[in-house]
Amino acid sequence: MPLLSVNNLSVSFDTRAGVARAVRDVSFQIEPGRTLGIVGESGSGKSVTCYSLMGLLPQPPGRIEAGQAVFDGVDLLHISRRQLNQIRGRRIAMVFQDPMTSLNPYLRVGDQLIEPLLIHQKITRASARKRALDLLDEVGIPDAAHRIGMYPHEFSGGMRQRVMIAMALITKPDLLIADEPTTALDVTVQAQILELMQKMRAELGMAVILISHDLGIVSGFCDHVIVMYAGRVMESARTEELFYQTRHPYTRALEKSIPALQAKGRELYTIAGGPPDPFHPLPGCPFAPRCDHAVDACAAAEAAPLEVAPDHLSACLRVQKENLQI
Amino acid sequence: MMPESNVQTIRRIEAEPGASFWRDAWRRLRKNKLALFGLAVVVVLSALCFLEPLLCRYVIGYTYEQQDLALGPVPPCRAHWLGTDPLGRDLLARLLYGGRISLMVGLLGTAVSLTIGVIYGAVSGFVGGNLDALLMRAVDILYALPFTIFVILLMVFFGQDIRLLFVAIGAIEWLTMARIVRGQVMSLKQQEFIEAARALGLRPSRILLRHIIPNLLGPIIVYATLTVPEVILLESFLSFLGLGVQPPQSSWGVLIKEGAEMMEEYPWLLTYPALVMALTLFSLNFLGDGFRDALDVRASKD
Amino acid sequence: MTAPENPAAPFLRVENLAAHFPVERGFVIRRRVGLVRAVDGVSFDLRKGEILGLVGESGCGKSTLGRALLQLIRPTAGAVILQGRHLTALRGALLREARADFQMIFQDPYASLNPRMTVFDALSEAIQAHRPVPNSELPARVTALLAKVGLPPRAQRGYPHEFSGGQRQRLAIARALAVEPQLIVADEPVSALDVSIQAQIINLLARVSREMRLTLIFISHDLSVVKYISDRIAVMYLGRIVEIGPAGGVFEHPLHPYTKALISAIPIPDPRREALRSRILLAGDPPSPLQPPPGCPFHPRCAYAVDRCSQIVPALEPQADPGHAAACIRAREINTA
Amino acid sequence: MLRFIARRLLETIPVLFIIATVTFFMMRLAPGGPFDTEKQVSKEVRAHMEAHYGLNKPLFQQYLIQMGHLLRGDLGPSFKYPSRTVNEIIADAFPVSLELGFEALAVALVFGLLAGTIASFKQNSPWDHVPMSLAMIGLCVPTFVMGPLLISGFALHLDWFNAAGWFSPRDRVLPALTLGAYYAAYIARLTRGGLLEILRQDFIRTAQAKGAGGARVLFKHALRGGLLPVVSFLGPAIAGLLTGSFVVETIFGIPGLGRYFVTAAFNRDYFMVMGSVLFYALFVILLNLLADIVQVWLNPRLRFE
Repeated sequence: MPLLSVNNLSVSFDTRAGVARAVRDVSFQIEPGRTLGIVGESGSGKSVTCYSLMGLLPQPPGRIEAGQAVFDGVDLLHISRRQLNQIRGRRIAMVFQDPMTSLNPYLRVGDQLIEPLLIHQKITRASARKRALDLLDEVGIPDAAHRIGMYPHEFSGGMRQRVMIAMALITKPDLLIADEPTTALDVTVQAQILELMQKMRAELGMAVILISHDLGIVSGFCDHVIVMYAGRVMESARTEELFYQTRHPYTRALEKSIPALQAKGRELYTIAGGPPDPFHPLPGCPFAPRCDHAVDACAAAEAAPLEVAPDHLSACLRVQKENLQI
Repeated sequence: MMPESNVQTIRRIEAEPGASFWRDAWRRLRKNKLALFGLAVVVVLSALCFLEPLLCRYVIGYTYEQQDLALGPVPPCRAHWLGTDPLGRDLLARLLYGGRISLMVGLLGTAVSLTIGVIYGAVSGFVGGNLDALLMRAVDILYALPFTIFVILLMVFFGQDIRLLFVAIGAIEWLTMARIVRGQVMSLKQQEFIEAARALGLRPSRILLRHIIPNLLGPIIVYATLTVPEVILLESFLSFLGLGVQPPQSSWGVLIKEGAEMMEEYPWLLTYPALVMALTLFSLNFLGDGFRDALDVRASKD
Repeated sequence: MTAPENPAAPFLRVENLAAHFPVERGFVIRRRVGLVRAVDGVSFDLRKGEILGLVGESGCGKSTLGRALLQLIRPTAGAVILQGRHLTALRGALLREARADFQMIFQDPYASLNPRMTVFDALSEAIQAHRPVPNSELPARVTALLAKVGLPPRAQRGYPHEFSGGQRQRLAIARALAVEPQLIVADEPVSALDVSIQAQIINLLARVSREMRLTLIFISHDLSVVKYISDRIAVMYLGRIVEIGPAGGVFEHPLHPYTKALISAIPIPDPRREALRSRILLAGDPPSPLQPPPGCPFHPRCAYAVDRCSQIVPALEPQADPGHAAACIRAREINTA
Repeated sequence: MLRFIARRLLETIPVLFIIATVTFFMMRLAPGGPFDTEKQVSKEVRAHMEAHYGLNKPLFQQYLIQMGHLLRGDLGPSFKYPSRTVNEIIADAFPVSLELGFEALAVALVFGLLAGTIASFKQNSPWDHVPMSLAMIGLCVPTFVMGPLLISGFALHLDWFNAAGWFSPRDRVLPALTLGAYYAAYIARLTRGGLLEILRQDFIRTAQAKGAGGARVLFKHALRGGLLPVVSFLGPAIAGLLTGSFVVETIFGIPGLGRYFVTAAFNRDYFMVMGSVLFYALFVILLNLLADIVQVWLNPRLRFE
């Protein structure tokens, strides 16, 4: 039984320029203790999806149009704020992209760290503090007893992200959602943080949803990967299968355009054009205008993601109908 | 709270193709009903007040100083729409005339503070370094001065000259303007497009004129709009103390002061001037807030 | 305007360049509480048409170096000599004139264009800055520039906010090209862009620098981006160059322990290789440039550090392969083992 | 922190010195003198009075003498009330202004903070629009309109309060409301703006993700940063409130400092004017310092300056 099952989620933003359909008909599941990667470029709807689950979507302008997100028997999208507050921070925790702005600059690190415990458990401050110290030690913050009384601005970016992770894990949640947790960090620090997340995941046995724009990061971290584009799921498969038996032209194009993999001297592979306008979506596959394999049918009707191999979904019409090899 | 990328996409797309910054701002302002209401009131009232000599002559039939001691104070009636004061002067004519003075004081006082503040702030921010530290410290110290007291002293000791009033008001209000402009210049200076202009080898004067000042206009307009009501209020305060405009000239402050003294016997003498002035201040404030939103100026007034 | 080309002298020579910033506190009586050595003794040469990738993590001084090269920040010490001309000695109008030869492309495509100027105005300004043309020629020149960076002629009527990040970066490139420079410093020009757009911009930069024989210094925090476009790569750490060499050499056979760590930290989109490779995990964060550690600035995080490393500041010394230098006293030892 | 306070206190000395100097010369160089307004005083009497107060000495000498007195904390005699010194007048009148100021401050804080907080939490709803429109009215209706209106309504028509006077506790209500209304309006706007700014920060989202409820988000996470603009406004505002409002004291006939000051200015009561100016300036400076200290206490990022 999946820990979290998201079904047909659609989210729109009502703006002055019109309605932007940020997430369209997105479904996925995650089993307890597993890792799921959601990959996509900016504007692909990957973050909006997770914010909707956590009830963190500003509404308005955001609006959840349809869908369910069943977590352990309750639909996160249709419960009261009070019920939601008992789940978030206790059973589902979140780590955000920018550690520089995600910690409250006015409060001591220690007070922020133990807050989830104070909210969700009957616990004295002293024992909460002790838990916090242990955890800080575990996430690799030296001299924790001293640092716990400091303010966020006295920490470096990497250290702050360690604090964020400790804060998310202090209640031993069942699910951790990490929204681009390393994007704002340097490569060497990114490696440390990813390593730390791996370690903590193994120790606590929680499930993780890792949102990233970087295929490289999810390839080393996740069991299963979902590729999103223009608010829709393009492809979804186990990690190895996604990389070695790619069944969607967009995934392939994304892989090919990563500079790290390309040989020097030749022109870099590029995907022509830019992402579609979310206010005026064209009919058909959103990737069709940029796709090397597109045919007339692609621009005519949009294909829903279908299983093209066991546990492998692709939203490409030609893969579904003609078993196109990419 | 929206993910950054979405905000950017939406911002980008919200702008109509080919729309300049100002047209875009105007479009946003047009959607703000309160601001539009404010704009309309300000325009209509200013027009009425500045056309006061003509209106008095052809429509109202009385001038602001024309007395009719035999008539005395009458409540609003057909001949005198807003009534008259104990000297038999038509309140509407006086209100329009007073409005002309009040608005003029507001505009000129703001202009004075704008001139000093923008130059001071721009120099401080643009030159930076030690000069900036010195100039801003001076502003800090000036902030500690009891300015209202100084204005009162100035008016008491040097006579109630309306020109002095502009100077005094401008001298108070420029401090905040200078701080705002300096802050904007400092943040603009760190923007990459200013660095790009320097890298192009453009002269500092050109950078100032073409790149910095156009980007300063938004905040300046917003703050200037919000300064006008403050100046009007200050003038009326001085008039209330008997230090502002001197009779037979009048301003809204003078009318309100007179009205307040006779509020029991002749309530209309307080009600109408107070209403008109409050409405004006109201409109200017709404307009300023509207500009702030339309021009996307984040810096708050303080 | 340009000095006669002397085949012996390099196109660009940087000698011992330093940019230090005092940290001051207090008013009236200012006292210096520290000195940030953002760039601290950097030297290298570039040939005409060469592309140098400058890599390092945030705070290593790479952007400051880029700006100091172009005199947008006046260096504290050292010299920048472009075609025999000492840029560091130029002042005022002379320096402004000299800017015709070198330009910069900035990181943030949302901040590097004046929001109040149309594309046409911005590009015209750049064209007219040094080599004025009659106004009647401007439309054609602007259209040609736009074409060069892959934008349609109608783009000239637009304002920056109407363009996407990638398109803005193209506009910034067009503005830099408008003055017909010989040297361009591009400071993280793709780090704010999506992967699929990054490749477009890198290709564009590579193409125009080849076509126009531009010398390009490409600054990035991402070694893999730099590897592709550069002839040579220089790696910076805490204000100094710790390794410099041919792009392939630096990437395939890094000599400095820091470079090794940087390369090993790049995530690879290939689950099997990713699972197999061993990461060099560095301890801690980069130290503050306000209080750099004594000796080799990298030694507190270095797996190979020995006692001597905290005493000797290593010089950038040539190593086995030609043109490949590293600033590590144990470079030979750790790379032969 | 202590050094910061010490430095700021030291800075007060030159500022007060400059204020005193400017005030002195502005009064003396202006045409007219303290005894001009009296009914035709004979020349001899006038000369006698001027000699009595030392006004016949050379100007610069007078300046030095007065500065010397000021240094000793002696503000000098009052021309208008020859039986009392300026020190005594201030000692008598200040407590009245102080009390009124505190009452008005309480009005301003209670209404302002409440309205601003509610408005920011219910942005763009009637809970936002109604209090904010009221605040705008508060800003646009000057005290000298507000005062008479309140008197007319609550004292004359309803007869709940007295129109003027300062005797019973009931006499405090209308002046405190009149004086506090403007500040309440300003504080409401500042609170709303400050909180809205903070509520869109990322760390608020973090707090929500932890499962913190609305009250916790507000009190623990948002209020501290959101109140910073209010605190910096409160410094000079409190100084203004406590040292007396000319208008309110005049309208309600309250024997506070503000009225003394205005009459002193009109009468060219040199020593009284100087005394009030310095007293007020000292207050402004000290309260600004206090506001800065509170800001540093609220905002740990400033502590390392």
